[in-house]
Amino acid sequence: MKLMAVALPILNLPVFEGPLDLLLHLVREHKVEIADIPIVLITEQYLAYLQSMEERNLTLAGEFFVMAATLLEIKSKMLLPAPPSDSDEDAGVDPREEIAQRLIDYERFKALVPLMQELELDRARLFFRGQGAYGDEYELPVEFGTVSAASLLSALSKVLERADTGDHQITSVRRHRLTLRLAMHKLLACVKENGSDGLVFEDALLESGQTHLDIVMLFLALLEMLRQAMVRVEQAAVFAPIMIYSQDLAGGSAVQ
Amino acid sequence: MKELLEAYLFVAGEPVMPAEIAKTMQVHPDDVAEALNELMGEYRTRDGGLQIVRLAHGYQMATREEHAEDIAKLLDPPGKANRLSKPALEALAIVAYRQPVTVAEIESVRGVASDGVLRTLLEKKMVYEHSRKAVPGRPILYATTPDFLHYFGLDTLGDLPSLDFELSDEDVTARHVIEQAAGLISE
Amino acid sequence: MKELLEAYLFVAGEPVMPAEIAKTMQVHPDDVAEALNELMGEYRTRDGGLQIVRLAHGYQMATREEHAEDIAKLLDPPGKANRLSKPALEALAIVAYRQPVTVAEIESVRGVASDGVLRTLLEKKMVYEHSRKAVPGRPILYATTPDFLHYFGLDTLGDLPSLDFELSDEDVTARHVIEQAAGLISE
Repeated sequence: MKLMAVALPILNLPVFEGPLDLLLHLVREHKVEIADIPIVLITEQYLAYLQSMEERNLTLAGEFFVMAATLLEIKSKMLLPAPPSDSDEDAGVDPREEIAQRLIDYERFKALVPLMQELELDRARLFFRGQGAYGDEYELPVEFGTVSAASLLSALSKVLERADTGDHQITSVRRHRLTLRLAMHKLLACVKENGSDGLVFEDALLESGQTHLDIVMLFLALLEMLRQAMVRVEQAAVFAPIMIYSQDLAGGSAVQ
Repeated sequence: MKELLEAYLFVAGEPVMPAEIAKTMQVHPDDVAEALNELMGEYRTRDGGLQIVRLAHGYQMATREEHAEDIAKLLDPPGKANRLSKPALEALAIVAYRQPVTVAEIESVRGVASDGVLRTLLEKKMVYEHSRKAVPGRPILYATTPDFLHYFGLDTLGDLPSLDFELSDEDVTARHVIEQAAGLISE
Repeated sequence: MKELLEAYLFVAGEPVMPAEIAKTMQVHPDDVAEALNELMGEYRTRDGGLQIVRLAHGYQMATREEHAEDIAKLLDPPGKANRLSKPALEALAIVAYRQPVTVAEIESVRGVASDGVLRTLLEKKMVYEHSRKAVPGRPILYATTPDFLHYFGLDTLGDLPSLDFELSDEDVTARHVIEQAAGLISE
């Protein structure tokens, strides 16, 4: 008999970007003003949340603990009787003030995120000239002088990446290796299937080859097949599509 | 002039700057800007498949929003464009409104380490190394690029939503608190 | 329909075939051709900076002949820094790392037609016609120029950043295969 997987109780806790995000959530939940945080309560809840995270074996970044320490410090300051004030300036300082300021500041920027997403989506609805050649995303041209050799490398790796994530991407773990022999076999089958129509060179390389390794392999296979005179390659004019024909059909097409 | 500008907008494939055109054609920049604005109005009136938009300090020809889905279908782009993540947008918003700004300053607002997202933003050319701050350690100050403006469909930084917007649905107390806080921050 | 076709003519950047559009949009090819002809007529009547021409069995949007000189001046004004579009940079990167290389080879990596950008690179003197490939059709092999090295601040091609990183998650076999391929291609 199979062991049943034990369903874990679903803890419906949102994911927090950081300590400020969590703190803001707690403050908002209590519908209190940021400037008037019930520090004892919030600190307790904050610590409880960290504990629940630990129990679920989630790695917590140090920032969460720094915030916990800060909250505890504020809490202790709030609980201690106010020291006899020597000066007027000292007297009015609320220990929560700094954290309140940070929360207000953080909230403003957090609120900008959906607005920026909206702008981002709106702009993505515009297409510019030659967009087909840009692939995924339009980018402003780069000025010579600001372009480093490293940007060439990143441009190349982006293209290779794109070739890697074609429409027919295999989602299973990629461990298959297209050997040269296999690639030749595959390519020859394609060429034969197309018969006297011929196979367009780019289609041959991109149709079946999804990873750049596959593309290189198919390209290698084509070279090898040419060398062994298994196929014939023709191009009607400069920049015209390069066609691959099976040599077996050479006689057949001449009959017509 | 207007016909030439229309032709140039078409072939340029990038935002065109009135000042640059004026220099090359030896006319006054204001005349160029005026003709461009007129052309922009004509395209709006004509209501065809194209429009002229103001982007990254320039004028650029683009398709109209309502055709986005069909154009995408016809172009069959090789994969979905990557959108920026929320943390990246958060960091970018801070750079946009506080620029030039250091990583430490971004981190102090966000409360989390931000060098990773900043690297992404640099790679995507949303920000660049503007200068160095004149403090010990001379940390790098980051600012937004023209690519940033273009990516978000903005002409200038002034087109960014006002930082006050978020109060629209808050109550007056909240506004008061934040104004108070803003006063404190700017001190 | 006409508006969408206008938008598509603009973004396509190459001759547009009615049959292909009809297939994608699931309409009759005759309807597409009719709308395109109508649009062509409208452009002729409007007498602006653009026109629609019939080219290579398709329709293409283009500037009008009379603006050719001015457009050339605006695109390449003296003293203005040259700019490279993203497609051009991609193609240049492939030439740089895989040279000498044919257009078909560039296209097979990029997955899109690349003769246009290659023409730009030739005009900007970033690449030149190196030789012809010893295969049927004898396609042109392109290589980078000394100007290319100069622009990118390189002394020799050996100074290009190493391609190694792209193989980081691949195994040694992959590296071996690519080296083999590079050897074969350069033969």
